Amino acid sequence: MFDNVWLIPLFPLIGFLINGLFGKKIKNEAIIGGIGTLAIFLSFLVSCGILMQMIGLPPEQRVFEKVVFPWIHSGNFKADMAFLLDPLSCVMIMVVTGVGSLIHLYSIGYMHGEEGFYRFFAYLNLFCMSMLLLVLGSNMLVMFIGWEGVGLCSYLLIGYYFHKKSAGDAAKKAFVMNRVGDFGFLIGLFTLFWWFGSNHNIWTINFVEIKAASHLLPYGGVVTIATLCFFVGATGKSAQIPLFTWLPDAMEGPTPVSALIHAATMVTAGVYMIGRMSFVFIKSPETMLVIAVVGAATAIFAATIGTAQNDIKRVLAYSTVSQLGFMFLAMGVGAFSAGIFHLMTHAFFKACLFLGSGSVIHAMHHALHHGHLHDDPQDMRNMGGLRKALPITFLTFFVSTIAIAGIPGFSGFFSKDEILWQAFANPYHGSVNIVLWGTGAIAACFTAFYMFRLVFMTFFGECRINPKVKGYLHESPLVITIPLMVLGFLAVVGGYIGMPKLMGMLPNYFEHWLDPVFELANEYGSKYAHSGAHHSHALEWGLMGMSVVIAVIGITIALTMYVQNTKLPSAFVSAFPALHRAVYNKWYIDELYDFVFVNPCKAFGRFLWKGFDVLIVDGVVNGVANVVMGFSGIFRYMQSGLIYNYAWSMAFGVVVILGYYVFK
Amino acid sequence: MDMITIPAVNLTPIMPEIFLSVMAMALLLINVFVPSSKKSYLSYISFFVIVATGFITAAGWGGHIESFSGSVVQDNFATFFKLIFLTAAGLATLISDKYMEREGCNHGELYPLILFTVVGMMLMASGTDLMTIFLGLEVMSVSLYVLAGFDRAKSKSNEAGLKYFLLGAFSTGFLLYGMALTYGATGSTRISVIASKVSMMTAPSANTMLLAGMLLMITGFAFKVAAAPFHMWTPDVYEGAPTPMTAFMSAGPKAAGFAAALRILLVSFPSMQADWSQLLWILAVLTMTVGNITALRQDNIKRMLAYSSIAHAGYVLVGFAAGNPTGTAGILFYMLSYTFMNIGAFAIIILVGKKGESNGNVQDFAGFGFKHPLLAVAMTIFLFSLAGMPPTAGFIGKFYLFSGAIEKGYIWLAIIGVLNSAASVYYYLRVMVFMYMKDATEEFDWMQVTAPVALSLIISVVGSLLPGMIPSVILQYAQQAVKLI
Amino acid sequence: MENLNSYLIVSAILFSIGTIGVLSRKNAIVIFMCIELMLNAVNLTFVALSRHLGNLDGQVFVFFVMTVAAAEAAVGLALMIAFYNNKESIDVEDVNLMKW
Amino acid sequence: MSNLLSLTTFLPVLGVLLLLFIPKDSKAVLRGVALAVTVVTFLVSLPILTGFQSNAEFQFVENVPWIAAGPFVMRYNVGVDGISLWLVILSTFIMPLAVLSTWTAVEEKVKEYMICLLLLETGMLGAFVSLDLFLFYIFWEVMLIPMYFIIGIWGGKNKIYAAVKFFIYTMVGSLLMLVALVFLYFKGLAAGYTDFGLLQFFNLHLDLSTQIWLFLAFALAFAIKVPMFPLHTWLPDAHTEAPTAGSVILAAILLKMGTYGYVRFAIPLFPEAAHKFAPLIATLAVIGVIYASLVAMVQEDVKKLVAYSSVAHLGFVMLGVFAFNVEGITGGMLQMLNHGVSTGALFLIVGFIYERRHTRLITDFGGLSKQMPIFATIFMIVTFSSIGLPGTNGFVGEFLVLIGGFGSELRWWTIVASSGVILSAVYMLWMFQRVMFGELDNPKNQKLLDLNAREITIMVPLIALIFIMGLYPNPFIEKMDPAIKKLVAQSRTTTMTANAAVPVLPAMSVATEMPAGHPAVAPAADAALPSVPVAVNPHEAK
Repeated sequence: MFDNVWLIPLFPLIGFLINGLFGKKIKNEAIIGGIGTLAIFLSFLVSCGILMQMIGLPPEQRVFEKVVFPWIHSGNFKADMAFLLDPLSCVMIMVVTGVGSLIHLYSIGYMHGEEGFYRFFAYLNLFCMSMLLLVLGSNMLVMFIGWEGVGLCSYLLIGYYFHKKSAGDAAKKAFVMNRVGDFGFLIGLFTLFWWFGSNHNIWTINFVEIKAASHLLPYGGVVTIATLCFFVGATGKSAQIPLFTWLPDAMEGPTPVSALIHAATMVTAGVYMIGRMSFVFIKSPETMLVIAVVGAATAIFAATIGTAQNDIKRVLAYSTVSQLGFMFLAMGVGAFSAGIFHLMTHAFFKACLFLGSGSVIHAMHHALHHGHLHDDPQDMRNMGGLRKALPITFLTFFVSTIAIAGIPGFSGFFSKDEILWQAFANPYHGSVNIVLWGTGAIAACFTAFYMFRLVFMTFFGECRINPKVKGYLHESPLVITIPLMVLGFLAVVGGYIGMPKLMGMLPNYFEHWLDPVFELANEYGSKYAHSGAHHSHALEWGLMGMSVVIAVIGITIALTMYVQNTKLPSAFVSAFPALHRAVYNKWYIDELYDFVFVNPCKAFGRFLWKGFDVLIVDGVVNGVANVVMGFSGIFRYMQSGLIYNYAWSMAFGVVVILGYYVFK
Repeated sequence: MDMITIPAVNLTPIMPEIFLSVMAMALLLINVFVPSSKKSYLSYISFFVIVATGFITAAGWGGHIESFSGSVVQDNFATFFKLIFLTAAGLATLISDKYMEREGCNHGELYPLILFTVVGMMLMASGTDLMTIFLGLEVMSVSLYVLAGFDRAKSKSNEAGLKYFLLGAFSTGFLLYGMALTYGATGSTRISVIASKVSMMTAPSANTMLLAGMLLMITGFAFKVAAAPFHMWTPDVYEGAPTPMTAFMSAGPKAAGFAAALRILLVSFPSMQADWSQLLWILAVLTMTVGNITALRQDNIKRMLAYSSIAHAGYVLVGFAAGNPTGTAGILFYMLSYTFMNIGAFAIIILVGKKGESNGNVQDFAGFGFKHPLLAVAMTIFLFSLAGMPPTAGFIGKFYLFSGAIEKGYIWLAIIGVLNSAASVYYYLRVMVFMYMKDATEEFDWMQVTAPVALSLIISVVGSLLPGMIPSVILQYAQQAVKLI
Repeated sequence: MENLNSYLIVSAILFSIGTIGVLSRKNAIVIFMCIELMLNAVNLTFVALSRHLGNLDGQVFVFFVMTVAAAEAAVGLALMIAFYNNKESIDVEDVNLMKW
Repeated sequence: MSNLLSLTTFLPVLGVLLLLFIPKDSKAVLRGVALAVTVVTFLVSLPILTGFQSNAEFQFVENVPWIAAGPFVMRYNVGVDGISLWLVILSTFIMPLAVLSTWTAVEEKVKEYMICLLLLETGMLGAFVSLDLFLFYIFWEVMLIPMYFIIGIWGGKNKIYAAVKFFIYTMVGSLLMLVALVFLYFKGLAAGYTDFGLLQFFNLHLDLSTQIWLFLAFALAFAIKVPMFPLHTWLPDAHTEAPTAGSVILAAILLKMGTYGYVRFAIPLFPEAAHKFAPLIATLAVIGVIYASLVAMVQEDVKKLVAYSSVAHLGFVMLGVFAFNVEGITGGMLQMLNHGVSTGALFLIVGFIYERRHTRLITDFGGLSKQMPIFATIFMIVTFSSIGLPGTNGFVGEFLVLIGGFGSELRWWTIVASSGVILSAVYMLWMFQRVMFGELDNPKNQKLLDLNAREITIMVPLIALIFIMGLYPNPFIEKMDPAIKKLVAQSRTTTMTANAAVPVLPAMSVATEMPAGHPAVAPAADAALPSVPVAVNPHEAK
């Protein structure tokens, strides 16, 4: 089975080629959607087979590399098109193909009747292929193909409604910001490559080989530089501070795209990458701290913005940014498996949430369409009380909301709580830990608040949709609801494979599963971890309880504000207008970036062009020509046409020549 | 009274001169009997005379015969130059008659005068005595004064003749004074004797009389080859003279001037090379720069080519300043190819021009390229050759000239030379811009391409292209020619 | 030697006078006469040198120069006449059609 | 066949002779013949590729006497190695596409146009295969003439200015190179060499100051051609005014002359000087990358934008070449090919819409995706190739350039240049968005037709190459690898101190040891925690 790993990205590629090249001719949506879904589902089956086989192997043998063909060999540099299978990539391919299959299925219903239906599925398959390359790549460069490939697909899918200017802008913004990250990734890659090469004559970018040689890496120093560069890459891809602003804008894409790319898979690539190179990252305490701080900051920062958004998808987008912050926090505190665990549970519940919101939008859109109204189908202020019209959607949505809010028994609780605990108890960051934990906890509170705010505004209360079309609201078709149900189910139970040891009901399968991957990192980490940082179980229980309390507080506030006393929000707004405006406008980060980077860049470009290139550089060139031409004019008028002037010139010449030579 | 014994004179070295002179005089006589509408026949005859002279001249290749007590020599150097003069004269003859007919001054005297000019030039090339050289120079000049003012009904032509005459005579004064001083310093006018005298001097440069003599001679020749600052007559005379004569003047006499100067300086004053090289270095730079830069702003294409011809004299001076076999062989090669390309270009100008020398501006070439593609291609080749673009003869010529300078160590001279050459591209391109890139403003009402003109164009095209692609043969001849002096 | 120098100096002065005449006079014929003066100055030099050096080359040269000067005069005057026909002037200020 | 190279080089000239006999009004025949000639040339050039052995030697060498006069001996000496091989193939490959692109774009003076194109092809091929310095120079100059006419006759509004500027600008540089070339020859002559044969000059040991002067002269000529900042201003003009085929050839092949010149001549002939000037050239290259990207960003004319992007791309090439290691030079070479394919394709694309709309202003477009889906797809692929998306050709070259540059002395330059990766995405995507995305609100655009079969035929080979070179570049690299290794060896002469060894990344070896005395980390004696500002560990505190 392992040998067939190349099939996993191949199926979506085939799907992409078929739909991309012939989709326009096929026209039949069922066939197109079928091909697309089948392609990724086949990959899922192969992935399952691989998972089974890997489970059957003893942990230390769970590494397999498959070279498909040589790619770039030049000088010392060597990169093959090769895939790496280990427990980590297994988790990732399961998530990608599993969630991917469901979302493909969902899309058949959701995208029904859209112009360019084939295009959508082609892109979606292409995305899956790239994502699978990313997670399967056995060296940094194959990973980088996937890395940029998902960026490309994200670009294509965000810009799917290309006739909308906002979609085009968002697509471009996403790609460019990702590129900023890629820049970091490349520099990191170069640094590692040349460090190993020039210091130890190990010329490699292969993960397995780097891992084998990682004991040569120093703590800090060059590793800090390299890992910080890689981390810049991760912030771009995973929408962390400071490169997060593209993700909310990316909601311009169709909702399944948001679910697949901007919630479940692509945006987690940064987390995955850190996990993949945990043995390098852990060698730089500075970088670990930076990651943790950035993660925590992003978590709370995005959460605050999420509280004031009215667009259902934007709330989810900020929620995603915030949750990604949690994952980075986990990575930064050395809780790699917890981070990956949260990545997985987040994939379940956030995909479910997005798809649920899609279902809502779908229903709203249909209803509004029937009434020929131009209200925004995504604005929660137009919704309310939808739980009756959309029972399945509501149920799955609600379950996922509970999961993300961190209510015990649901998947999100296990993963998030683990992260918070590690943030508190990790042996790396000393006194910063308390800050990290506090920030995380407050962010969790905000999470619970805005998620329940979302649920309340959408599904509870009075129906604020134009009464004319109220009757047209109805539940989405099965093809949409089935994925919702599956994901909702996973959002509930997905957490049990990684239950904390503390609870003791089940072994933490997930952590054990990933042990071979992160073992080395933990070993390196222990070199500089503070000894004696043992915490009692009581403390752990206490903190766990505290996080539950925090979640409940958030929910309660939401309940108060949006169900019981619906006047409160507007009262709050009028009480703190500036604060609300700032939060509502995302703390003016976009404006800040425009002001600091985009506009100066354009202005500078314009100056360089008109003021420098044309005026000075070209001016010098033309100036030389003009000076010569000017001389031409002067010389020309010396030619007066008068004989005695000519004779003078000759006589002058003779006198000067004679004078110079005879009297020199 | 004692009998004056006339020494046995070997006439072989001046066979071409004799033949030409005789034929020229015969032509003068024939002219009397040719009705004015049939003057073309004279041009045909003179062309054949020139071709025949060419054969006579070429037959002397390889030999080295001195005659007239060593005041005339037949050597490869002279032969090579004589062939250049004959080429120039031949091509000029071919393009003359239709033009003269158009301008209404097809007087039969033109052709004998051309032939006499050639005789003068030949004497300059083969003269080994200052006297012979002076005589040749004057024969050439006097004929040229007439040729320049040949269209005597036209003021411009008159002016050209008068200017050329007054300034030419003026420069002759300097040349002569130079010769006189040289004679005074060395006691002889024979080049070989001067050479041996000079070589015996310990510090020839310190001999003021000799030095001044040499410098004055250089200025005299500088006038003939139109080197700055003795160039100022050139544009005016070239513009005013009948176009075929301009073509002829720009090639032949210039070559003759170089021939004489080369022989005198290389044979007589090798030990003073440091001095004359330095002077020529400066003259070359001045000449190239003034010629090229002034040409940039010319609209009258004849005048433009006049400035261009000044610039070309500058390029040749680069090779001259180097004074080594590479450079001097380059001069020979260059003068030959320059003859082809320049006369070719003037032939096209004649074709485009209208009666009374109108239509002679660059702008009048607008649309020429696609109206008369073949002629335009020919013109393009001439212009690229003048600009020194490979694979034309002009490139190889310039290559050898500049290489000579580089070999000699005059890197800066070569650099100034190539920069000049880059600047010159502008005005050659300008003609092509009008030919190909602008649409015709009016119909071309122009001279028919007669057989002689066509022949001259074909010869010129071949002469501008072939030596550029397979230059070895001519270059080897040129090498042999300069080896002997 | 003393002797020769005075001849040479005289001829140089004559040459200079001729040159200055060419430069300063405006009448074409006068200019031409000045040129003739220059040529004659050269002739004087030749003769003096020939005498001093004791060979005849210089004197022979003088004959040539005189001949040539005559030829030049013929051609030159003819050109001036032609010019005069058109312009009714032989002032070199009027020789100004072609310039720049 | 021993004279394969000559055949390839001069086949287009034979084609010109053929064209001369075709009346100028039978345009279809003229086009057909021109296309046939270029296709045949391409086919003839393929055996060069297949017969090429992967070693560092020059192959298919022809060496016959040509000129011998005075001190000079010039020979007709041609051959290819791994470096020129691909450029030859690229040239023969691009030409049929260029001819095809003129099918309907050029309606006037077709005959002359085709003649110019074919002459140009001979010039370019000749320059790539020449192993004789003089021969190279001849071809190098000859190229100018047809290009001058192509721009000047069939160009846009400001064609004359552009054509003359192109010609004279290039001429200035190349004439100075000529002086250097002759000077070099005399140096060789003194060392006992007998002709202009390039290879022997590689062994000529010149003193540093001579090398510097000669290098500067060569470098100037090539830098103008590349073009490098600040000698680039002829390029936007030439590109904007040139007709499509002209732009394509200019971008795809002619500009490579400059970079090729560095690789083939300037560096191996004057290695020490090249090393000495590497920082300067790298600086200019990096400025070129950033500067051209910024300027490209604000262009209003699509073609001008692509022209500036060329400057940026070639900046990468130069950076790679001056890294003096195998990775960098390989990257530079690949980037040359990539640029030929991608930018050539971009100019074709611009040509397609220009032909339809007779405007190139970005503001005149918008929303074309809707009307022209095939065009949109192709445009997008090419755009991403130009950006250097992994999987497309652009990436491989750019990546190798950067990794090579990073490993050389030019590390900081490389880091700065890497940011060009971001900028290229900005300007290309912004342009793409404004042209292809958005509402299709200009009524003139609503009637646009999608690409026709001919246009698709032109683009398909390019698109295929984009992916082939992106996904499986190894065959390309393998052929050039030995030659590049040799070049690297040549560029490291024994007297050289500058590049004695690959610079070592600072290991910061102290970091493995403990900065002792820090209160927070004192308990963990063997751990490294150099700079985390930790005051008191809360766990210990409690």
